[in-house]
Amino acid sequence: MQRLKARFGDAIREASLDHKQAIVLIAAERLREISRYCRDEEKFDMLVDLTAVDWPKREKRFDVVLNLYSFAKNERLRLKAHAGETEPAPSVCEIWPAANWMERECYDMFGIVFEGHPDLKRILLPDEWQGHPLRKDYDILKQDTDWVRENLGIESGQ
Amino acid sequence: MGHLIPPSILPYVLPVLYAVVIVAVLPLLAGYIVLMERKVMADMQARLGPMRVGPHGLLQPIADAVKLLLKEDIIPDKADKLMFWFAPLVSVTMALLAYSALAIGPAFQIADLNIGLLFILAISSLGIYGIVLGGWASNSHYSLLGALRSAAQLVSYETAAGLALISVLLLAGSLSMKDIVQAQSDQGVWFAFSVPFGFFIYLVGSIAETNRAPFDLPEAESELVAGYMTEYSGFRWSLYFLAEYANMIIVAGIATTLFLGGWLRPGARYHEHIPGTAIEWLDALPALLTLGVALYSLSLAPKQPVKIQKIVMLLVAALCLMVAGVLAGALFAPPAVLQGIHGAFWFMAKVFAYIYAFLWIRFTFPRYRFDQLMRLGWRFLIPLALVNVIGVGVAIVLRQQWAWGPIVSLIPTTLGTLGVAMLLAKDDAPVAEAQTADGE
Amino acid sequence: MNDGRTTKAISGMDSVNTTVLGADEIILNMGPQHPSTHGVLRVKLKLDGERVAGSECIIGYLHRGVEKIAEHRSYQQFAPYVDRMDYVAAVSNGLGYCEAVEKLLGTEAPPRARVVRTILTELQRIASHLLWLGTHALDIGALTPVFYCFREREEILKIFEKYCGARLTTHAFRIGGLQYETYDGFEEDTKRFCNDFAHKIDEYETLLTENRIWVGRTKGVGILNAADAIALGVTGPVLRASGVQWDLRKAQPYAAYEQYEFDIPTRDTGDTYDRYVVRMEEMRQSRRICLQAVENIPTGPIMARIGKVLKPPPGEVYHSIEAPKGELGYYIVSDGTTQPYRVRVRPPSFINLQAFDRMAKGALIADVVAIIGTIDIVLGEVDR
Amino acid sequence: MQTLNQALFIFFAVLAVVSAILLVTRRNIVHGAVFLITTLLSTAGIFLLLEAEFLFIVQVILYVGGIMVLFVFVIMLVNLDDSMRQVQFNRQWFVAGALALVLAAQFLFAIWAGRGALRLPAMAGEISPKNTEAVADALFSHYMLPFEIASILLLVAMIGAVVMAKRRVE
Repeated sequence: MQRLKARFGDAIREASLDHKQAIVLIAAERLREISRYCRDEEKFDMLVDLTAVDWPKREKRFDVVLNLYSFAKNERLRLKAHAGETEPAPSVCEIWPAANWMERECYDMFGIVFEGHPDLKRILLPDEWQGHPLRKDYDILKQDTDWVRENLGIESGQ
Repeated sequence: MGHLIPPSILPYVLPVLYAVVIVAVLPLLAGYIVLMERKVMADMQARLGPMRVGPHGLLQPIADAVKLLLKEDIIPDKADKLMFWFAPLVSVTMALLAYSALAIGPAFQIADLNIGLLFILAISSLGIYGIVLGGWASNSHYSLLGALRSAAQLVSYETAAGLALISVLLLAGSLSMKDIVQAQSDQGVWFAFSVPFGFFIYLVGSIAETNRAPFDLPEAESELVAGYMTEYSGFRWSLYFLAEYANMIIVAGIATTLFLGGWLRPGARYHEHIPGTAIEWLDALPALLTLGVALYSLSLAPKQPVKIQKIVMLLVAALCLMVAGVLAGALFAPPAVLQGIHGAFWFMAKVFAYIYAFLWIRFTFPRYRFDQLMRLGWRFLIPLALVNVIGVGVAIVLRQQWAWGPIVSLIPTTLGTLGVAMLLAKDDAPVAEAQTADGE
Repeated sequence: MNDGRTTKAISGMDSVNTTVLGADEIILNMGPQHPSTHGVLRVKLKLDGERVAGSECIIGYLHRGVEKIAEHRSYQQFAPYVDRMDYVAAVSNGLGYCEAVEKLLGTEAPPRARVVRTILTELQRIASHLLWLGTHALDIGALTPVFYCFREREEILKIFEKYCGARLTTHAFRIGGLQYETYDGFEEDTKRFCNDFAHKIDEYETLLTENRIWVGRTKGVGILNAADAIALGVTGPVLRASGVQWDLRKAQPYAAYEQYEFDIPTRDTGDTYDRYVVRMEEMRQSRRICLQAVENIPTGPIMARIGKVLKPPPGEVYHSIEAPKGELGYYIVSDGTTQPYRVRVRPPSFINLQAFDRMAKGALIADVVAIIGTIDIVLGEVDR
Repeated sequence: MQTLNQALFIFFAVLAVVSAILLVTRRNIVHGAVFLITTLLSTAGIFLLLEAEFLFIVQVILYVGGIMVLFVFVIMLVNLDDSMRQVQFNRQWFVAGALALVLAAQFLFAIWAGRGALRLPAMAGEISPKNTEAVADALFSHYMLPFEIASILLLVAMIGAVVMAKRRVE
């Protein structure tokens, strides 16, 4: 982590250890550059997981979380970047092709637009579905009632 | 009886009678082969198979037949009505027609054509139309693909099977089924042993020809759902089903006549007599076998859970006893009658053994991919069959020119064919060889 | 319930154009109700004659929104949901989740609980591989192996049933350890199973490994080299078959794996045949682990001392285990309340399925079925 | 025996003519193909009546089993939907009719001229010896040369097919 701080200085907002796991908060704009650095120099050659966490109270509400793993050093690293509701987050598809479906899922569930993604469309829900379920303000009982009525012909899914 | 029927159609009475018997017995036989298949499959897979309908599922075929008759017979709307109705008919008629030349027993043959074998080959090659037209008529993409694939498969494997038969004809010298069996009894050896490669190629070719086991790609469930039969249902589907099983029995019949000595008793030369009587041990075998089956079913009867099943089991036991009685009675009848009845028994026994081999292969081997199937057919089987024909030809020349013994002349040629087979196998399946080379 | 997807499927279905085998491609729809797509996966294949020109997997038919539900359940209440994701390997799902929460709480399960957990997880791995082998062979046309595999799988499920009452979605573990003490015949049953399982595997091997047609159908089909595998994030037997010697049970041991020695089978060409061999070898290794573990199950408590109500300190943790399909990870964020703030599950089948498009390119239709089988996906986990 | 043979002969003849007519008039090409097959089969039937069973077999295997399968294959592979919709009978209908009449006139004249020889020959004693041997002997003795030429021709055709197929694959 020290090497990362030395290399990128201001872009690294904070670096902490939680439950003995390295977490590095970085600026969203430099995400692509830092991930390329991690993959090439730091040998984190596998993107294990890419997901998002919704903190509605913060102005940049979404945390885009990347879990990396390095075969050589048998170590894990977690990159976190803040992303707002409207402005798109940079996509890491060219660095790790694994991110393709994971980013599509984040878009489907949270509505985070990943610019630079080859074909960003919903992966789990039907394409015409309105709303992003995993957002905190999306009530658990809520459903895209008009889509349900139009396609399934029943009043409501519940 | 002669005077009852006007002389002009007397020669036609017996064949017509036989034909009626065969057409009546065939659906039943096909049904029971299905039952046999399911029971054998179950046995190989550590389970029981159909047990519920009748004792040990013996009435299952009848239940299947009734079900098929009652099932709704759907015709897809844009389908070509005429062809849709016509295609399964073609399949079934061709399958049944081929029985006319089959010699079940020395006496039991509808028409002893002097080109019997060729006739059966011609008729069964017409069966392709049933499949191709069926695929086209049901107007669905899947069935058309299935139909084209099965047509290509049939055409290519028929050549291989045909060449294998030719190699046997060289030895038999005649096309009529009866003469072929006669030749085998004269030479005292079944052609399966004198032309092993012919038998192997024919076995593989016949499996492919009836779309079974490793070659059942046209109706490979996983890709094309059910091939050309997808759109058929109810009785129309059962026609295809009947045609397939009839084809299987014909192919088994041809193999038995040509390779396994038709109705000849195994060990035809072995004339050991039961002390004090004129009956040979082997002649008594059929009677003893059926007697054993009868006793076994008798012993099972009381153990059947349901009363009705007890009765059915007793019926089965009675039936077997009757057959055993007939077979035993034949022992004391003049030799012609003895050969007639026992011939039929041995023929059916060999046919069922051949079909058992079909089933066995079906449950152990996965399915070939279409291109592998074609590659095997064209690059391995047909060249091997050609070499085999040449081999047998050379053997005959050796026997006639230098008067080598029938067996001695065949051994070098068979070894030669074996060498060629190894060569062909080497380059034919580079994939598999490469694996074993670097594998464990 | 007529799921919305089917109406979309019918309306959106590209009509199979009438040029029968004409020059232009045909769009062939496989699924969602296709006999060999292991559940409700729909694959849109662009065919050029017999060859697959392009493919697109359409998933989501089994999406139940597990992660959303997690945010409205307490930690213990969410445990049964975890079994429903990869319903073929429910026990290892449970292990992953319980260990992740234990890490969050900073506690450790007692040694006896960890050993019993290891035995049950390894038995579940064998059961999952058996189900994979059966259905995979059935897709390729071998009708018999499926019944042999299910006969053995039945034995394992009996052990689960005796231990925790359920066969498939067992909910066998609790956060902090185990709920039930092992029933008294547990060691004998496992030992009996492992002993006669050895020659059962040889039985499958004789049926398939040397089988010329099986080799012909699987050799060189769906090749995935090591670089692609790592780039695509593929894990588990699929990765090991491509030549990467990596297994979480060795790299980052959890439960009680560090006490046992077993080796990690790998092959190098990364085709369907290699994945078959790797999984068969893995079954043997799991059997070895079970035998070693059953020898000395430590005595002692089976439940760590954690309160009835779990209130983990705010923070986040990512914990992953080696599930039969690959690396199954749990990223749990807690905000100090009794309910997790966010639970993200890293599903191995979902990410392995991503490699399908690359494997299927240029394959024949018959191979598509084999490739779907060899990735060993379970739709419950893919859709969550 | 006599009446049955004649009955069969008439049946086959009528079948051949009817299916030939149907063959030409069908719009649906697959129906046409099936009627062509029935025509060929009925001619094969007539061969059988003349105890030329080898010819019967060759006709069945070669024509119906081989060539017609190729026909049906090609019909399936080529997309026929649009060709079926075109109008079948266009303006040449006239010219074709005239030509047919001329041809019919010639046939009638030939039959009328040779009517003397048209008596049904008495059945040739017992059934002729094995027809196959007769054909085989003739083939390999008197007509050895044409037989060889024909086989070479076939060989060339086969090689040609293989070469064409090979080029298309690359």
